Amino acid sequence: ADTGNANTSDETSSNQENASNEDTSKNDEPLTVVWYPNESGNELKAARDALGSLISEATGREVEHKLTTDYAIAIETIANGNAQVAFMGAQGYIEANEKSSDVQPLVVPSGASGTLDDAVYYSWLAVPKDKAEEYKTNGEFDINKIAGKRFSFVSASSTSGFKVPSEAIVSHFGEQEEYKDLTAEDLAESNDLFPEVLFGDSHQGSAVNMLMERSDVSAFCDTCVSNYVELVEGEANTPGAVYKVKDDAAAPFNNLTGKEFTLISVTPVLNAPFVVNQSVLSPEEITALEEAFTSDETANNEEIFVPEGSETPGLFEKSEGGNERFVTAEDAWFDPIRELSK
Amino acid sequence: MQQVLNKEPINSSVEISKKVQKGEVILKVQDLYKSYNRGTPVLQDIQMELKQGEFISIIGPSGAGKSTFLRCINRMIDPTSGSIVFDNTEMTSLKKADLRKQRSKIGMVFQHYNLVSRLSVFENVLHGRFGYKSTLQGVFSLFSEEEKELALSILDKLGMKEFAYKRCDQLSGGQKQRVGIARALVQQPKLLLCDEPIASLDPNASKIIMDHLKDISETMGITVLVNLHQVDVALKYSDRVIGLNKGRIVYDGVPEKLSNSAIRDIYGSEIEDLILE
Amino acid sequence: MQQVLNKEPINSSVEISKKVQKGEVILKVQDLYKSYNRGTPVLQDIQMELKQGEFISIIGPSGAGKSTFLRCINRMIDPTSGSIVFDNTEMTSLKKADLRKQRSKIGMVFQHYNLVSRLSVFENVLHGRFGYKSTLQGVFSLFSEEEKELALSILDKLGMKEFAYKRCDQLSGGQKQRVGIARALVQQPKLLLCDEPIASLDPNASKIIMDHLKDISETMGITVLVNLHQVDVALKYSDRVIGLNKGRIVYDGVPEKLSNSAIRDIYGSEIEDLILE
Amino acid sequence: MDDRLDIIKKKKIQMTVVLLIMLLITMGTSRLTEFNFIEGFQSIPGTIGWMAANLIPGAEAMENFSKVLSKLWETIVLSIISTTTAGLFALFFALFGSKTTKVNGPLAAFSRLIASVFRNIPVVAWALVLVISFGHNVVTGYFALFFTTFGFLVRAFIETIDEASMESVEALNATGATYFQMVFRGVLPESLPQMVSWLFFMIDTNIRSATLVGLLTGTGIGYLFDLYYKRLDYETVGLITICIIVVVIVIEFISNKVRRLIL
Amino acid sequence: MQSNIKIRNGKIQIKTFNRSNFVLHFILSFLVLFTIVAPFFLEYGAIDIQTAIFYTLDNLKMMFLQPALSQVTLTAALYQILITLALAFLSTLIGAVISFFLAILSAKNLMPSYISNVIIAFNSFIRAVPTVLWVLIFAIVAGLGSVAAILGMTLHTIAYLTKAYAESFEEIDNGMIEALRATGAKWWHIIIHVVLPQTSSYMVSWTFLRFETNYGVAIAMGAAAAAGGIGFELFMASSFYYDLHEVGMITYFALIIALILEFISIRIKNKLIGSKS
Ligand SMILES: Nc1ncnc2c1ncn2[C@@H]1O[C@H](COP(=O)(O)OP(=O)(O)OP(=O)(O)O)[C@@H](O)[C@H]1O
Ligand SMILES: Nc1ncnc2c1ncn2[C@@H]1O[C@H](COP(=O)(O)OP(=O)(O)OP(=O)(O)O)[C@@H](O)[C@H]1O
Ligand SMILES: [Mg+2]
Ligand SMILES: [Mg+2]
Repeated sequence: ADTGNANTSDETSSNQENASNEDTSKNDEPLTVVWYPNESGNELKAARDALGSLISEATGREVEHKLTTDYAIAIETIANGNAQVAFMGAQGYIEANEKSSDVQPLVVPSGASGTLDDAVYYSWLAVPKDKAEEYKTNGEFDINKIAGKRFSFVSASSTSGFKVPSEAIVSHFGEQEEYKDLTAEDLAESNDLFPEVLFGDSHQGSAVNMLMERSDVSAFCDTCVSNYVELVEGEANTPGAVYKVKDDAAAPFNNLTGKEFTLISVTPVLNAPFVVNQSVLSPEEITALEEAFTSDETANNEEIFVPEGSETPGLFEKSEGGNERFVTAEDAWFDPIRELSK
Repeated sequence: MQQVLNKEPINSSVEISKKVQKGEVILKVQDLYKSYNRGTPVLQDIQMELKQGEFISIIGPSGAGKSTFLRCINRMIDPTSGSIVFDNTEMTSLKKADLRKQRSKIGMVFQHYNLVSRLSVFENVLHGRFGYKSTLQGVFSLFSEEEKELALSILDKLGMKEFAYKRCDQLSGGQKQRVGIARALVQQPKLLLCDEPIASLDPNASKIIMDHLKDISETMGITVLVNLHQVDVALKYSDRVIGLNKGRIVYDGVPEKLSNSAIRDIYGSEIEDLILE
Repeated sequence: MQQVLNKEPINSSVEISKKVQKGEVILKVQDLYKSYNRGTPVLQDIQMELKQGEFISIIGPSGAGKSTFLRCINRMIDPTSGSIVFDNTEMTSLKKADLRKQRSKIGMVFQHYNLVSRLSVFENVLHGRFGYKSTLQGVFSLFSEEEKELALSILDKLGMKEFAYKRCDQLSGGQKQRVGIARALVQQPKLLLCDEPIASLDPNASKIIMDHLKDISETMGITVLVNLHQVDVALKYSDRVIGLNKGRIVYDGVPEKLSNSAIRDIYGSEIEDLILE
Repeated sequence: MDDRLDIIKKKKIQMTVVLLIMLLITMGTSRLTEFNFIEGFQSIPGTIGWMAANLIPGAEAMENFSKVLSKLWETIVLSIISTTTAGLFALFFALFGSKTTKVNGPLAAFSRLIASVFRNIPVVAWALVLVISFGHNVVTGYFALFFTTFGFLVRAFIETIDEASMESVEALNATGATYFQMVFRGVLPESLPQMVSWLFFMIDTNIRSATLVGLLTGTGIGYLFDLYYKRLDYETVGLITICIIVVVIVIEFISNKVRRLIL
Repeated sequence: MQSNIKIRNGKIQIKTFNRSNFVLHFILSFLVLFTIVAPFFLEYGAIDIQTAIFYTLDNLKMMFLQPALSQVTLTAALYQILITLALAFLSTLIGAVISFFLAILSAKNLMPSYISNVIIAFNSFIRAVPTVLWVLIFAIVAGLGSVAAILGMTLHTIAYLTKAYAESFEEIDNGMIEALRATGAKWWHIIIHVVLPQTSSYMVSWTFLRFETNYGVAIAMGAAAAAGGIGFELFMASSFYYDLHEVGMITYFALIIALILEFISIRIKNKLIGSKS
């Protein structure tokens, strides 16, 4: 962070002339970055630090990382300006943005194409393999069949483990007379559609619910369980794909090795953005941040975009021959998710 | 009569012969030593024989070992060495069940009464019968009518019958002490141990209690062994006085022969300490 | 000498004249009534005059109002009506600060000693000086050397100097009571109120305490007012005996004139109640 | 004056040393955690403002009222049954652990240790073990509450027994009573009122900690709290909190009344 | 049998109706009945008890028989524990100081009851608001970090300790307070010189118990408020990696800390109580 300071000192001092708001006086103060629990693991420290020095170089301010285990606290913190930068799920961004329109997306990690088009991951609905046939009509997987089953979500604040699947389910069943009053909120508890609703508290937990047959159908996301399962049949991230729990899977899958499950529905979910609070950063700082994030140098930084197959875990992965990088995103890009909450 | 009291645990119509001859040795203590936590001995070389129906007082300065001695007798604490033969049974080697049985024949009256304060007088007195009961009978308070009548007649004798249903925390000190005595008597013991039974009572109540104890030993033939602080009381009531100092018996004889120099022996330098000017 | 004690709160070298003439009225009680919670009066129509250096005992059955009376004098409880003039000041109308000042001139000795058991003898005695201290001085235990010497000299006089650093929970009853007296004396009071100071002591300790109290009134000219249960003790020590029954004064005079019939008046039917058989 | 060090001075020196040490630890720990006292106390007025602005339930939140009530009921039931059952077990461990009623030393040390272990295993750990096995279920909530309650009640009961029963235990032993006679007729009558008072205290505590436990095990009011908290629906969170406050105050009131009646 | 003895069905009653026992039995029967009946009104969903128990045991085995650190190094873990301890210490300390003053205000023997009722209600309010919510509120107002965590925990500490302290204050023998009032001592003198020394051992014991609890709370709250500490590792290990071995290890650390605290607490307490027992 110190060298970063030296490099950008000229820039920051010239900024002060232009930025005639109260922020100028704050420029020496440390800049706070809030991380969600998902990205707070120790093995990601190197990745966080790499991003931290990136931010610090861009703004000339020291960076303090705040790792919280509580989503609500993270959202409130960025929304009321106690933090300047945050990395949060799309759903979290929507909520922070609703609380304060000063919160705006900065960049989003792209897909392999290097654009926003495939900046997504996937939310699955999975059932045990031996029961998969029950969810088919005429050989095709049919979401209508989940009516009357025991259902497991991740947690009420999860984008891919609750928001996306519940909205998908409601919009599907809402067209039927029987369920027309059903709302996504109702799905959080036993309801007309699901006699029993469980929460796994984590994606792993939700998967375990299904594998232990406490639930018939579980929702969870692809990346969250990728360490524990492997594809054995079909094409990844498509309905009908069969996954098996790896033989050396760690807890909580350690007693479930070899069990197989089938995807009956797959929904893409928008990638998580880095967001800034504009009221506590000067426009110059934001521009500098944007430039730093989207630069080629960052895209090639192996601590940030870890090459596929590498031993060191990272926040983002670069697939073979892929062009993953940070790309700027507008607030409007998140509208599909925002629609879900309405 | 005496036999009835001793052999039969229950004797509801408590008829009492007016005078029981003193004779048979009921307690024999030999070479008793006691030290706490391997420290200096609190009791040393105690030899003692108590006869049936005797009234004996133990006097001695604070810390002399009076309470310790009483507690050794019914094994509330274990003596370090020596022999205690009560009612022809060696106490020191007894195992649990047998010890319980022996204990039920030894009543104990405490300085602080040690009543279960939230229970009624009646219930507290009946606790004295536990030694004769199976666990379940005791736990569910299954007492026979005879036992209840025995308890009532003892309460009556101590002038406490009208308080039978009163909770013990509502009694005065003297009344509580009488409940304590009743509890010990309902055991129909052969030996009654009293640890400073009048220490916290006013002179009137003290007199009542001492009179009762004396009466018990005389009319029921129960041996009564009392720890006392008040020399004058000891002299007045006892058949025999035992003086204890630093864990040793320094006097054992009739009260009439207890000279001033013997008292000085018992209380040692303590007397000067107590009366400072 | 007498003036030094009264006017000057500190008089380190405690020289004491051997005999103080009794004279000046120090406490004058008129038409005192007290009832708790608007119930029946506990004290009725009390008239009393105490002179400097007098030794007065109040006797009476339990519940007669002895403690209540003592507590009214230093306003530990508020009388319902009547006047109490102590040291030329009407006590009943005093406000907080003035009341504290008056209280510091009245020592009180309690039946249960009421010492702070976790603190040393010395500290407990010095508590008697709080009445002369500001809040901060008291909170930080800022006592002058004179005060400490005064406390030590009083402890010395009561034969307790060697225990000065001992914690109060390690003392015997008689010793505790002497600490209680020392605490009251270190206030350099004009009046000493003692509520059953010997009720829980053995005869030896009782004698020592009563001797001390008597000595204090004789040599230091302090008026001593003692509640007692023991008639014989009252007769032996007092210049004057006051008999209380059901809240009324039924006797007020020298002990020599207290006849058996007067005692019956004081204790009423209670005597029969107390001695049950 | 005495040549020994004045006891008052000695105590003052002791106090000063203790205070200095505390001050040092305080400074050390606030450095370590970057805690700032002034900042801390300055933030207090703000919290009151925030609560007033956000936690007062409006009409929308009130729509959830019936849901809240039904979950509240579940929480109350869980708290009570976990407390009573834990109390039953705690009673026996406390009997074995208490100085006055212990059977032997090793057993006493063992039951105290067990209690301490149950008290101090983090709720998170309990919840984790149980949630993996039992899933989100009232049974999970029940066990999580049961274990912590048990740990605490053993300690509370031990102190109650030690305090209340020394003398009656002695007296009953002297009459030749058996262990259980002594316990049921001597110890229990003496300490039961205080124990009941502890039970009430724990019911009350469990209802409050049900938010934490529920949040981890997905049961009772804590589940709802978590649900609305994670949705940032603070008004409903406020409604839930108010419900808990009301229940806690009612229980405290009952417990005080009962205490006065039975003690 | 005589008049006051109650006989029902030919049997002598050993106790009569009394309200406190009636209420006690009523409450206990209610709780027992409730415990038996209420579970039938809960919804359970499906649990396979057999597998559930198998999994529980298996998980416990992993936790306690095979503890290991995998994500964190031992030094890092110890450092984080130190931070958690520091958080717990600060919130206990601040809480204890504030509680002391609040407890004085809420002790019924030191303050009028309307003041104490206000404080008690205030406490109930604080306690009923979940700690997470307090931490959230402070995090919003004061920002992420130790301030939010410590203040959030302090509030519950205050609520708890105020109650505990106040109850020990209420147990102080009123006589001691009275004795000091009688010397003319000020209110603060009484607090510092009676209340503090008499209750310090209880206060130490309660405070350490709370310290122990706070350590547990600090694990969760330190992590939530981004103040760091071992809770972060625990959170990651439990809900992110499902690493039961690591959870087990961290749990062992928590247990060791608790045992050390209990040990220190007993040492200090014994020192304060003194050489009495
Ligand atoms: N449980 C114990 N552990 C260690 N020492 C003890 C114990 N009980 C008593 N002592 C010591 O044994 C000695 C005798 O005590 P004991 O209680 O028998 O005296 P005592 O004659 O009854 O005195 P008092 O008249 O004061 O009741 C004392 O020095 C006492 O300190
Ligand atoms: N705080 C109180 N509230 C109501 N009544 C009280 C209170 N204190 C004492 N009494 C009643 O006042 C009467 C006199 O009590 P007091 O304590 O003055 O008697 P006493 O002469 O000191 O008796 P004892 O010799 O037993 O100490 C008693 O009937 C008592 O019940
Ligand atoms: Mg003794
Ligand atoms: Mg009185």
